Amino acid sequence: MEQGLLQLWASTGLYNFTFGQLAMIAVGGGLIFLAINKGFEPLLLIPIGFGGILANIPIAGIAGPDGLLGILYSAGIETGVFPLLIFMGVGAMTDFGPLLARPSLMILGAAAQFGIFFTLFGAIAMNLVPGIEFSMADAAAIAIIGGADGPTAIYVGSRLAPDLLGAIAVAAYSYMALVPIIQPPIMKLLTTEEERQTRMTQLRKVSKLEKILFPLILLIVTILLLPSATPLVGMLCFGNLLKESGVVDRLSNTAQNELINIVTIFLGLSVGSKLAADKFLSAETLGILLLGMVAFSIGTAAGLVMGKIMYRLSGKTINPLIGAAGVSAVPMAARVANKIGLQANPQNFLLMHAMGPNVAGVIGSAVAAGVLLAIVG
Amino acid sequence: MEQGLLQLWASTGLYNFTFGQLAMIAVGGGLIFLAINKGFEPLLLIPIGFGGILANIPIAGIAGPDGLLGILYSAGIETGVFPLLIFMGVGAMTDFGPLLARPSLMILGAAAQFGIFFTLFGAIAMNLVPGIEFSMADAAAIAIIGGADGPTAIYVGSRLAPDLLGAIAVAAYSYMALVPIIQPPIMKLLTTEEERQTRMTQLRKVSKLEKILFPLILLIVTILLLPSATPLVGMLCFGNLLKESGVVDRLSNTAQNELINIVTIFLGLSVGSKLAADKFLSAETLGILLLGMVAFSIGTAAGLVMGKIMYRLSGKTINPLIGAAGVSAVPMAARVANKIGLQANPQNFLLMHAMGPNVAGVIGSAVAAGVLLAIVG
Amino acid sequence: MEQGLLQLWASTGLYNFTFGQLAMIAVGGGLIFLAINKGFEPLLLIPIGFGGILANIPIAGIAGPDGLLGILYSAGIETGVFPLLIFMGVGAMTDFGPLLARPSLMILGAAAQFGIFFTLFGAIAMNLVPGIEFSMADAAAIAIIGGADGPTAIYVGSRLAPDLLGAIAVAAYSYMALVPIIQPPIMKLLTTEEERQTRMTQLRKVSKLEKILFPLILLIVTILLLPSATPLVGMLCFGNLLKESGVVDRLSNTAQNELINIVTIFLGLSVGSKLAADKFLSAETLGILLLGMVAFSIGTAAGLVMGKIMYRLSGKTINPLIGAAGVSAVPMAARVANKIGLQANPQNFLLMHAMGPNVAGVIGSAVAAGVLLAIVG
Amino acid sequence: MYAANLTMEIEQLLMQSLQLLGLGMGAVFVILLLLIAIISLVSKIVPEEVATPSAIVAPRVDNSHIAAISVALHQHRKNR
Amino acid sequence: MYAANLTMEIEQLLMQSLQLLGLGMGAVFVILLLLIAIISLVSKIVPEEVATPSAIVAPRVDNSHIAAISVALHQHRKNR
Amino acid sequence: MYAANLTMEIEQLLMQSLQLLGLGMGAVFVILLLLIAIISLVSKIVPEEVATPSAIVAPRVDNSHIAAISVALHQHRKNR
Ligand code: NA
Ligand code: NA
Ligand code: NA
Repeated sequence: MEQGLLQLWASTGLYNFTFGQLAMIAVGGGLIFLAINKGFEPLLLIPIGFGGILANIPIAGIAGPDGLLGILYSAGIETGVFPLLIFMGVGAMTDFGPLLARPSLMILGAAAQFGIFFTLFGAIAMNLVPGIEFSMADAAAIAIIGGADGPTAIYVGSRLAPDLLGAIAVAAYSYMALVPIIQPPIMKLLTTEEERQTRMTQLRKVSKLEKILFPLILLIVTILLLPSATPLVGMLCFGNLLKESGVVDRLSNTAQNELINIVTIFLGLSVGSKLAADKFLSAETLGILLLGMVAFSIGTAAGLVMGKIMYRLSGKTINPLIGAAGVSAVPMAARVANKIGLQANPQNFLLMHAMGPNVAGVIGSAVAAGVLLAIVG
Repeated sequence: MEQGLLQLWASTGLYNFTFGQLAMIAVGGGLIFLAINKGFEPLLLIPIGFGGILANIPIAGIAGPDGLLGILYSAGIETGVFPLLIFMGVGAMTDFGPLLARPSLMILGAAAQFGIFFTLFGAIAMNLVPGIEFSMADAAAIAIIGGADGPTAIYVGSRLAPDLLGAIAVAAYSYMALVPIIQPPIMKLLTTEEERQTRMTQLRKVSKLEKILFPLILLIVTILLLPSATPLVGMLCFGNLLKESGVVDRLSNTAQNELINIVTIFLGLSVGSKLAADKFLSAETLGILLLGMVAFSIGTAAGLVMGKIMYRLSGKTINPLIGAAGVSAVPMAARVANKIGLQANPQNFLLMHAMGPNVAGVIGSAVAAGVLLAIVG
Repeated sequence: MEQGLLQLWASTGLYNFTFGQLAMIAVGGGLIFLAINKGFEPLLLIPIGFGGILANIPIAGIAGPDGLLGILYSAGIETGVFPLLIFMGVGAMTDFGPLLARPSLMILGAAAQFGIFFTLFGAIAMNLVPGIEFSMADAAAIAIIGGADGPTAIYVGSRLAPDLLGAIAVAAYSYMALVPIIQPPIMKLLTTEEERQTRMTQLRKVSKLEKILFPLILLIVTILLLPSATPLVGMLCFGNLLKESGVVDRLSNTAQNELINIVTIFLGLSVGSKLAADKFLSAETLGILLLGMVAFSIGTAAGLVMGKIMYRLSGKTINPLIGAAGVSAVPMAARVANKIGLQANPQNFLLMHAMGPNVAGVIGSAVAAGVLLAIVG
Repeated sequence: MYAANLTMEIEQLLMQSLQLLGLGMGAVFVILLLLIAIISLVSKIVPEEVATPSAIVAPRVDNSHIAAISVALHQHRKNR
Repeated sequence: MYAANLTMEIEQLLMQSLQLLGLGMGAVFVILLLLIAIISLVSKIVPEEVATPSAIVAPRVDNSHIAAISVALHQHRKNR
Repeated sequence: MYAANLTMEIEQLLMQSLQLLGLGMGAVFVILLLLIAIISLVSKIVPEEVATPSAIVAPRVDNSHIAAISVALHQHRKNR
């Protein structure tokens, strides 16, 4: 009996906890708190936070190779299957209509990717700080946070720097949630009141055929120029074709509902399994959080600057605020542009105009991911 | 041609059947009959029964390593993934409100677990019967039938005694279906008419915040005291948090509908694959069926005795019948308590009062499973 | 910089394309065009076509062992899991009522399988053409196209001739889509105006119990006589039992909706991964397309001839047109029979009468698949 | 291999496939005919459209156990 | 092994299972009692049925980001 | 490794990342500009909002084959 009690005591959490595990469980709880109480991307941060808690339970080994999270991780993240299926669902949910109605605005979604590559530079520079050591692959994985697109960040992170994946995913989703706080000051700093008041003409109606052709065109261009981006872009296009073809609604509905929900649960838990104390509690994580913030800010600024250029070139018919939506963070960034526009002019509805650069930003960061994977990977 | 005919004949079932396989196909058919005709837990017993039939088809090898059932088994049961996902869905379906409204009744869900540990003792004692040989791990896996909770039984069974899994799962679900027959006589035997007539005061309203906090509290307590129970308890809590957080309804809905349905189909078929003749048709199976019945009866009795103690201590304000619901078998056992209560007093609605001990029983048996896994596993 | 540019250029599609890959991407696009524009079995041909495009992208390796399509293929097609789950969903969707109302018409579903075995003969004979080399296994896999049932063709193809799977699946689904074009001339050629005008008496009502018993009877007969067909037939029966039992509607609904949709997406993409240029662009593919056409035509003719025999034997109460529905291609072939019947006599509604032979054709081709797997496999 | 040999091999395969044709169509007909016989028999035994037991049991049982639920939840779920 | 040995072994196992009975029921009671204590405490701290923050935040957030969407799509989806 | 070496290595990495910045932004702009060009071209070729063929074909085809179905079943399914 005494022996049994000792065995049981030796198998308690109280007996086995390390400080790091306790801290990480607190971090997991914090993410859940932010998700529920502050509305921070709850679809991802609740599973990630909970996965982080489960991963740091002593003895249970839930994130180990035979534990549920470990199994999900190796089946879905290591292989890239989960983020690609999410991307398919995103494609099935996305209406590229606004982008097609005024394709020139895609340039804003290109400019905002500057945040990614500037951050790459910054991450390498951070090696000068003692205690931080980022390889080129690490830096590329961190930089992709600036793409402001969750599945892209997880896909690239899992390929280039699996050890940093937890921090990268947490940073990516946290900053996406923080877009309404991060972007407005930059937007107000870089634009004038007059610019922000600019009203835009209504978008033309896009025909069904154009919408069907778009995913195929996007795929072909990517195949020709950057095949390394085709896993991501391809699944986005596939999902979008399911939606726009109009003949396979049952597949499209499943892709954008049950399937993406199931994969979101699994992906979140798996990513959470990378919130293990020994990997997360380090100077690198602080660096990643800092760089992620820089990435978002620079991306926003680059989009705005390009917006200002287009404002001039277009004879003041393009509101530069929609440039900030080019970072992705769909549809949050587009909503922020809309909100700031309304503040300047209560008749100024930018939402649909901002959706074009917004979804172009998704394509832009998938392309940027392709470049990083092709050269660094 | 003749050779071909011979080859074809040599590949018929008629040519290849063994008696055991025929018997097991009859058993599978019997389970399906009970499920359809008698309403015995059809969600599990139809897939299990059908899986049992498929597993005993000669030549086809459907339960073999390259067959569908074998593949599902090794992917989902051997790894523990299926029962854990079911537990997540159960969490997303469970309303812990009644338990939170009157937490003291959880003690009834604790008492009823006595059925598990008494049966463990009984299973070891059964080794005295010639022809039966249960190791400690076997005994623990059998005992968990007394938890009256399907996924817990399958999870523990698959970890401790995979060879007995078929019999254990069949026993667990059959007795859960038989709760309306097994429990009433024990309830009437152990309680007086006066006790059964006891009406209970209405439950207080539980706030949203308490419901959100509960899964986190439950998880933390389990982590601190019994990490080996955290895979089960953790997934239950995760599912429940998805539901109660209120911000991820699409995930919660998927977890409690499509995902649990898909996993239920796969889990049932996989468990059925363990109804292979050579494992199932043995003295051990009879022993398991007998022990399962004992487990349910003892658990019910222990819950009732604790109910009677609380009846006294509470000044006759707690109806001891709800103690029987402590075995789990959600929500069947709570309904039985309600029905027997109504027989004693037509104004006596015990359903909601019994739901507290009922879901506490799920937690109790997950905890018991953790102890067994920690010490025997 | 120059080096980087070269590296990037060397990683473009433009630099790496082979002619075969370009051709196969065009083929994939062609399938998608037919699916969207002509309504050719879009649920399968859009995923297959898109998978074919993805599989032929240079460098990306999406169909390779570490790419998404390669992973899906080895997880679901190599193992047979995907087609078997589709068959379960088909079972859950199928109403065998019309077949049960007049079981004698099943004989039409048997006769139409002649298309399969005649094609087997034809495929072997095609070895006389220089440049074509079909083994017995290849021939059997090609012949099953005549079964006019997609999942059966994919299941047999993946078991017997994985290299030909792409062509076989494309042929099977294309011809199923072409049934309204292939069948009518044969139907008009082989039947007289008088025969086509034959009206049939209304079907009797089938009781619930008969519908529940049918999948079990079908399974038992298959087990006794042809166990090698039980993976396919078993899953069909399982799905149908879920539906007809009436007690597990949530499982039945999931099997025939979300689950089959998810698996259809995965199966289509995986099959598409076999549209690799080096396998598909060959004389064999042309042979397969030709043989597939022959298989459909012969199957249709055999069904019609048996229909004419039954027309005589039944005293002109059976319309021979419904014999053509025996090839499967559910429900397209039954609709075609209905349409041709209406042309001959505007009061002549054959749809429900043709559904019996139609679903019998599914069983018939699953049985034929079992024979091929037992003897050739 | 010589052309003569090749043709011989193909002839063998052709013979084999002729066999398969016989065996296969035989198996298909035997199985479907047997099914016809059994179904016809069953349809005579089964009482016509009496409400079968399952129909009565169903509404009470389905959904019942798979998890811990209280009624309130079901309403919540419908609202999704 | 002799019957005597066998019985001895079983006796040992029986002792062990008796231990497990004590440990197991102990663990179950300790954990559930601790839960009761904490829940009771929490229920006293938590203000009664004030609309919790999550309830307010929810409708704004759910579904919001998981992908690129424009409003039109949602209507389309409802029609399935 | 000496600090001097370390710094040299970092300098190399910085050069490399500067290259990547150029290449990456170049690739992003080239691809998106090409897309703009093609889309603009296509939008001029495609006739405006004529009912596209797919829209006509769709209702007839969707759902049609994936399995053996008779019409009755569809109604049943709707009732879930
Ligand atoms: Na982006
Ligand atoms: Na229990
Ligand atoms: Na067929």
